[in-house]
Amino acid sequence: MSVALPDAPVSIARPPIRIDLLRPAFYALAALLVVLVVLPLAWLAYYSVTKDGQFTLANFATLVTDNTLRKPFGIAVGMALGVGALSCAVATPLAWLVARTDLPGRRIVRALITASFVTPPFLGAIAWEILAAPNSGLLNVFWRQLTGAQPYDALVNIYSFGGLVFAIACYTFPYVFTLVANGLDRVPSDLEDASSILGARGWTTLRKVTLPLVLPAMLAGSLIAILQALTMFGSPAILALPAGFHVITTKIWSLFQFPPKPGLAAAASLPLLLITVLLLQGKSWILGRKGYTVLGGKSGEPRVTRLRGWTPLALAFAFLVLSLTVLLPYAALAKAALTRNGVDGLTLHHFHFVFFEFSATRLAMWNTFLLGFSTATLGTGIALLTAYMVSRNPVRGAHWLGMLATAPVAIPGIVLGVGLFLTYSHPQLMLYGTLWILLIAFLTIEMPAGYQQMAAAFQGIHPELEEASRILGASRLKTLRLITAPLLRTSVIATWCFVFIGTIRELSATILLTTANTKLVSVIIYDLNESGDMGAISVLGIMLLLVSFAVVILANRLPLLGGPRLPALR
Amino acid sequence: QAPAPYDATPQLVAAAQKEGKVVWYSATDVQVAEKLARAFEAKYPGIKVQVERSGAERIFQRINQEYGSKIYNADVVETSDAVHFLHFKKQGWLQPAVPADVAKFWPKEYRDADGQYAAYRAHLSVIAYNTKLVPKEQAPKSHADLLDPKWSGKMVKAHPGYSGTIMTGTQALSQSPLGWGYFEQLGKQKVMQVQSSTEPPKKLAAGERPVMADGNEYNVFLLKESGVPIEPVYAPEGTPLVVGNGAILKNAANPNAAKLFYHFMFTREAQQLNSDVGGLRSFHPEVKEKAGRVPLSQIKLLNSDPARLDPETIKKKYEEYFGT
Amino acid sequence: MGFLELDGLSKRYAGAAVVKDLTLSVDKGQLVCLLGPSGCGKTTTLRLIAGFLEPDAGEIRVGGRRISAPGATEAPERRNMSMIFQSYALWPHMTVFDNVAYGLKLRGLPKHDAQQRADTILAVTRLSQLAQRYPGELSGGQQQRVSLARALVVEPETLLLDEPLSNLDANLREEMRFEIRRLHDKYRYTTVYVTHDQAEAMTTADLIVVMNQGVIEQAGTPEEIYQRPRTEFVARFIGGTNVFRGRWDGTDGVACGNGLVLRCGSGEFGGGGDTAVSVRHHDIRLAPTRPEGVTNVVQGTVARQIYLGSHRDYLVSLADGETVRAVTPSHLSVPPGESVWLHLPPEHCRALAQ
Amino acid sequence: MGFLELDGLSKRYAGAAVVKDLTLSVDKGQLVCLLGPSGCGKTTTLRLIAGFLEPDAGEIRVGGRRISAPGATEAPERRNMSMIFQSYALWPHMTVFDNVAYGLKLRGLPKHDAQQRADTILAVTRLSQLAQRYPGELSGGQQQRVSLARALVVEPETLLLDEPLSNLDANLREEMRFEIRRLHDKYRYTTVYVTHDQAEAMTTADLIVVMNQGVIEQAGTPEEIYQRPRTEFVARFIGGTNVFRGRWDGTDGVACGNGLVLRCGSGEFGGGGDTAVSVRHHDIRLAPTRPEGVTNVVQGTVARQIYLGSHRDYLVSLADGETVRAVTPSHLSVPPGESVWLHLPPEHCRALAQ
Ligand SMILES: Nc1ncnc2c1ncn2[C@@H]1O[C@H](COP(=O)(O)OP(=O)(O)OP(=O)(O)O)[C@@H](O)[C@H]1O
Ligand SMILES: Nc1ncnc2c1ncn2[C@@H]1O[C@H](COP(=O)(O)OP(=O)(O)OP(=O)(O)O)[C@@H](O)[C@H]1O
Ligand SMILES: [Mg+2]
Ligand SMILES: [Mg+2]
Repeated sequence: MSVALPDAPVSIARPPIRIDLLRPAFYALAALLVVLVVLPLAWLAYYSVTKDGQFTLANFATLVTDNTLRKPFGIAVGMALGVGALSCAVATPLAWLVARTDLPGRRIVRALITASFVTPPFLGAIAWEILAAPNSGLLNVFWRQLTGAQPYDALVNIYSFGGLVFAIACYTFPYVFTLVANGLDRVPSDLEDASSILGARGWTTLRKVTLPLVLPAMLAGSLIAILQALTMFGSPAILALPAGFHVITTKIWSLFQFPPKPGLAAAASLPLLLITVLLLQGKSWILGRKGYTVLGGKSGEPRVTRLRGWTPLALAFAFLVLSLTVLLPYAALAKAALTRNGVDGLTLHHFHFVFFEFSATRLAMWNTFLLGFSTATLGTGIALLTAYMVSRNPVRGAHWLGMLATAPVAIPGIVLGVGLFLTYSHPQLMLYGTLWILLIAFLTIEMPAGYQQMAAAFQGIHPELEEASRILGASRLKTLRLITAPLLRTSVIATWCFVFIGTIRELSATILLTTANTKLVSVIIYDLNESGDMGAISVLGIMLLLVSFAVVILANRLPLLGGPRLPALR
Repeated sequence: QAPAPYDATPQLVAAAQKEGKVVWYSATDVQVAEKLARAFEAKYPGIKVQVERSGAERIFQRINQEYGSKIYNADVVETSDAVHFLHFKKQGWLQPAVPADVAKFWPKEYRDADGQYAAYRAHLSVIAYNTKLVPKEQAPKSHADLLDPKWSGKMVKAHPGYSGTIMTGTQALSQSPLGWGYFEQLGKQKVMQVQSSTEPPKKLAAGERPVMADGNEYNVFLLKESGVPIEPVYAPEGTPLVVGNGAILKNAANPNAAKLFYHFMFTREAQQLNSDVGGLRSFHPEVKEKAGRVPLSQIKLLNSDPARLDPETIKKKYEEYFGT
Repeated sequence: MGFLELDGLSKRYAGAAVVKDLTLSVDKGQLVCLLGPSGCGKTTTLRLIAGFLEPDAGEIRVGGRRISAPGATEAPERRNMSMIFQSYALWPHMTVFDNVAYGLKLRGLPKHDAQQRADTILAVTRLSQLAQRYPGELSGGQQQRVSLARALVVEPETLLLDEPLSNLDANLREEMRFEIRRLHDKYRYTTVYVTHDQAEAMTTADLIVVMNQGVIEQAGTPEEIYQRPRTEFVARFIGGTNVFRGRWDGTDGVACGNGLVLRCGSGEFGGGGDTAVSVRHHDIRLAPTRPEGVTNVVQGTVARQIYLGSHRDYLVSLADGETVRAVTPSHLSVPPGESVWLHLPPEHCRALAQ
Repeated sequence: MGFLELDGLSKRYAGAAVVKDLTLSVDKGQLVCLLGPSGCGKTTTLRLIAGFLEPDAGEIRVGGRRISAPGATEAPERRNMSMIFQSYALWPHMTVFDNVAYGLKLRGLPKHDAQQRADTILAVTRLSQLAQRYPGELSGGQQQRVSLARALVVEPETLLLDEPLSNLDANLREEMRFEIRRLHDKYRYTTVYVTHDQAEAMTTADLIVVMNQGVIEQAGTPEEIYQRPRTEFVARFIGGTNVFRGRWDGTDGVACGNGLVLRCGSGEFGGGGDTAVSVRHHDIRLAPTRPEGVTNVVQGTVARQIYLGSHRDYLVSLADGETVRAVTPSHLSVPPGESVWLHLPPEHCRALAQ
């Protein structure tokens, strides 16, 4: 049998090649990142070396000589590393359980972890105060009732270094979790099969093959977790001070009190930038020359490990993590939402207040989600493009974009807020008071997490899949849109959710940039916190959780973003 | 020299209505501020009050930034930190104006001699205790009582590095006969340290600590009135008074509306609202304290001089005694 | 009783049966080649044996012990097997050496021994120079050899090879084929070898299994399969053949049209009379003039002629348009368009009952 | 001047030169086969032509236009080429049909036409049944055919094939090879075809290029390469050969030890006297008794004999232990251990200057 191609009346034309948009895209992206990142950074640098318009190194001298500044640095670095290690230690096994085993209810676990992510860390810290403050903490009260221990005896004390690390890790481990779980989804089963046929037991295969292959994701996640912890203000502000120590951000914060020393604050944030660069360098040093990409298409479904007898233990572990990060804190918040301070009896007063009396709620909700959507969409696009440029290096110097995109992570939100305010409140460029400045701020703040996530995902896509498209005539950008982005589908969605959630829970920089018309939910929560309205805070927190949760689930289900029959991608 | 006092004349109202809006940077509790704004809008229809509510330090920082970059958003400003107004005045950013009520009722020490600002509100930094955890008879009665070893590990306190109220209070106490020695000894009592002056009352309400060494009086009022078992203590050594000033900004975009609103802020009606809803103290003699609150006149007050405030020394000494 | 036994094995993907009721018994130390067209289920069979897939029906036994059955499949790591994947499945984060030494480390070999053995197998597969490279830095054939080295180095009980040499050049392929057989003989593995290359199968296998659409068409020694194919499919698939259809004349002749009556030296004639006759490309003699004193001769025209170096590949059209393929030594060259005589010696004509 | 010209092309990886000073000219509409041992730089050359790699030196021209040079490499998408990757590089998130139709959509073909063309090529590659599957649900050979269909359907100006048929069985391979050639002739592509299969190269190529360690050893028509290899490497690599080393006696004889003086019908004799003689496996005649009236005869012992179906592959040891490979028709069977006579006809003995 021989089937002949029909004689085409007209032979197929060359693919229409217009101008290559890659270079323009590169320059546009570079310009955008420069605007987003370099402007506030330059402001920082400028302020750190000037005093009343004069050049000075006094700020750095103070930084080096003043022990009350040096010590918080040490503590902060220790805390951040602790958070990174704890996040990794909790997230990796959990990600594996969820992505690669038959753990019952693993989809729910995955969704709930996203929920723990929605929680603004300072809200989580407040919830943990309710739970684990040495005297009033519910857990301690419960423990005392159970054991009959003396008043003022405590089982756990959240006001301690360990407590702080724990409370922060609760809300940073989802970074590692999401990245690793997505990475695990993509490890081809062939590679694991090859190991087990040689006699490696499940555990060995996991240790020697599977986990090393998601190393880039693990490192990227830990990197974000560490840097987030390093620059986080909310949780340390609530927990560190009662514990009797400073971290660098609380110290920087006090530098803004009267008389403000923005120069010193700026100088104090620059070492954080240095730490970032070091961590990034360390990451690429660890990854080295090794490969992490396997060409897709040749192997079947990802292998699912049967837990069998281990199921109860695994369930217990998952339940423990979920309890600590989601269930208990939200139970505490729910309790606060339904009761009045110290008064017995349930009440819907707080709900009534938030939804009907508090004028700001509706506007703030609208602003928050509008900004969430636009930042997530734009931010994901920028992160995707940046990660593409960096990993495929089509234009010389593209790797600088990666540095740029990661740099904002090192700037504490409050400092960044000041920088952005100065940049965008010139009479010529008056964005202050509009949602635009918030959009810019969010894009800047969320860029590192989004970029790291996309970059880790790119490590898993073999360039030949792109080349196959280009040789057929698709330009790089078209290939990115038609081949790479769909291949990265889960990561793209995850990044979108990352940015969305990050935007919704961001506080420290935004608080400087919001005005009455551009209020956001997180800012309202903060304001309510100042006036001590725990009930209203809890109501808002729970509402935030529910809505974001719905959005995240929707994003993962949208048929547009991947039909039901799409095979497991790798 | 202070300008002549002014009233809410029909001309002023008309001019203000023409501007249609006033922007108020306020550090008052958001619920109180919003209520005040609504009351003004009800009284003078056609003028919208835009409440820009933030912490005192934020507002200070924001005005500095805005004026630094020649943005004149704010019309009226009000914070709880008296020092800020010395700074504003020095910068020449304030518009002198003396509402009739201020001229008539305000004591001299609570208004600027040049009429650039006046004490819009005040609150105290008090000792308090949880009545459920501490019987009345065992409760501390004075600052000296707090040094009793039995309160070791049972007290909560806010931080002068973060709270203007506590900064002022610390200054007042350290300049009083108690002096720095008091703080030195208090530092050995294993005090739980929190940031804002609003927090210690909350810790008391939650039962985390039975006694607070300092913190906002108005939070204590509000909690108490919502049913929380909490009681303020007015120490015989004196209670620090924290004054919150208000002022019109020179470059206000809505000068007439600003003037009208500024006038309204000091009326009996506004001041009464501050007291009822916000638990704040007022210098208006016609304001009636809610039942159960000890009137200002019966409290020994410790005043502090903002001009002599030296935050650096205070923070340094504080860190020395309390570790943070 | 064989060492490795597949018994009534079936596997379906999304409803479609891919392996159907497969029964096969392999003795210890035998090397079996699985041959069959693309997509016939070879890889699936191998993956069933390895334990990556669970059969939907039937079972697999090794040394009498049941290792796979629906719902009761032993994990791959407990089977003491080793496998080469069609996709290589090299670990991209390990160097060539680490990839190869992995299995040895798992077996707890002392470091020194492991090093030595890995070095040896790397030398055999001509990879010594590349030991410190990562798989991403190798050519396709080099990757395939790493995969081969990794599977061979551990001396498993059962060795499963899925097209292990498809990306190697002829010389290397022959060399590697030889090594596989040598190691197989030396350590007495039981080997299941999937290949597309008939020469590879013919030269290496003790037993050839021809599969088609998930079932075994025929299993036998290379000579059996080549000389006594049981079906047209096998005849066509192995070695290339011409099949003439005709009617059996009751003796040893089959009338095939074109005036050609083929006397057949072997095979079975169809009971109903319809019979096919298979004559291999290599067994047809070609001559410019009619050969004398022989039967089974027919005239045709050269339609195409391809030079293969050692041979020429002819396509000859007969009078009724049917075409015959013949491969002859290359010194005989008849240009296309010219007339030739085909001689199909009866001893090479095999009757196939339809 | 050729259509596709490689001019002094060099490429290094991490310091090591992988392609060295490659110069080659291919005419429009020619089909060139790149042949060479694993790791010799074939894929690298192809990737240079496609524009995925930038040369370190030299340049590539198409139709006289420079498309690759250090620092000035045109993007692959502007070259109107099409390529099959050794690793297939199918897009796992698209169905077979979508994979194939992708290139057509890029070219803005109307939906209906695109559908029709894709369907046709899927039929040609025997994939029609599988059009709605995802690559992960296909066998290795099926995946390779999708890759083939995807590259062929767009009718490029230049077609680059990297071992397009390595995972197909013999019949399918032949069929596909035929289709590739047919489409090539029909649309007059210029094709560069990398393969390990000599038969594939011999039957398909207009020009064969034999590479070794990054350099071209010889380029020529199939007949040239097979019959007149210029170096021992080429002789050994293409078609399999025995090389005897000896001294030229000044006429047409080379004394090779074992009392064997080989009269050579072609080739060049070494100036210094040292000469190698190449005799292909297929050209050696084997006989149980000494053949009469011929020269170039030597006696040996059968060391190994392998049945290949149509042929037998003999390894014969000579008196001094040297071994000779010979492939003979399969009807002649001499068991190992027995003595045989080898006849190496002078017309098949080719002298190679060292
Ligand atoms: N990224 C790399 N780094 C270092 N060396 C490389 C890299 N990629 C390829 N090589 C080396 O370059 C040489 C040529 O590789 P290439 O892929 O061109 O070989 P090939 O001729 O296609 O071989 P095969 O037939 O095995 O596919 C090989 O020796 C390979 O090891
Ligand atoms: N996940 C899957 N879902 C559906 N069908 C599948 C799946 N995997 C394989 N198949 C089908 O099963 C059949 C057998 O596949 P298998 O890989 O065993 O073939 P094979 O004999 O190894 O072929 P090749 O020689 O091409 O590698 C093929 O037709 C293939 O399309
Ligand atoms: Mg297969
Ligand atoms: Mg190659």
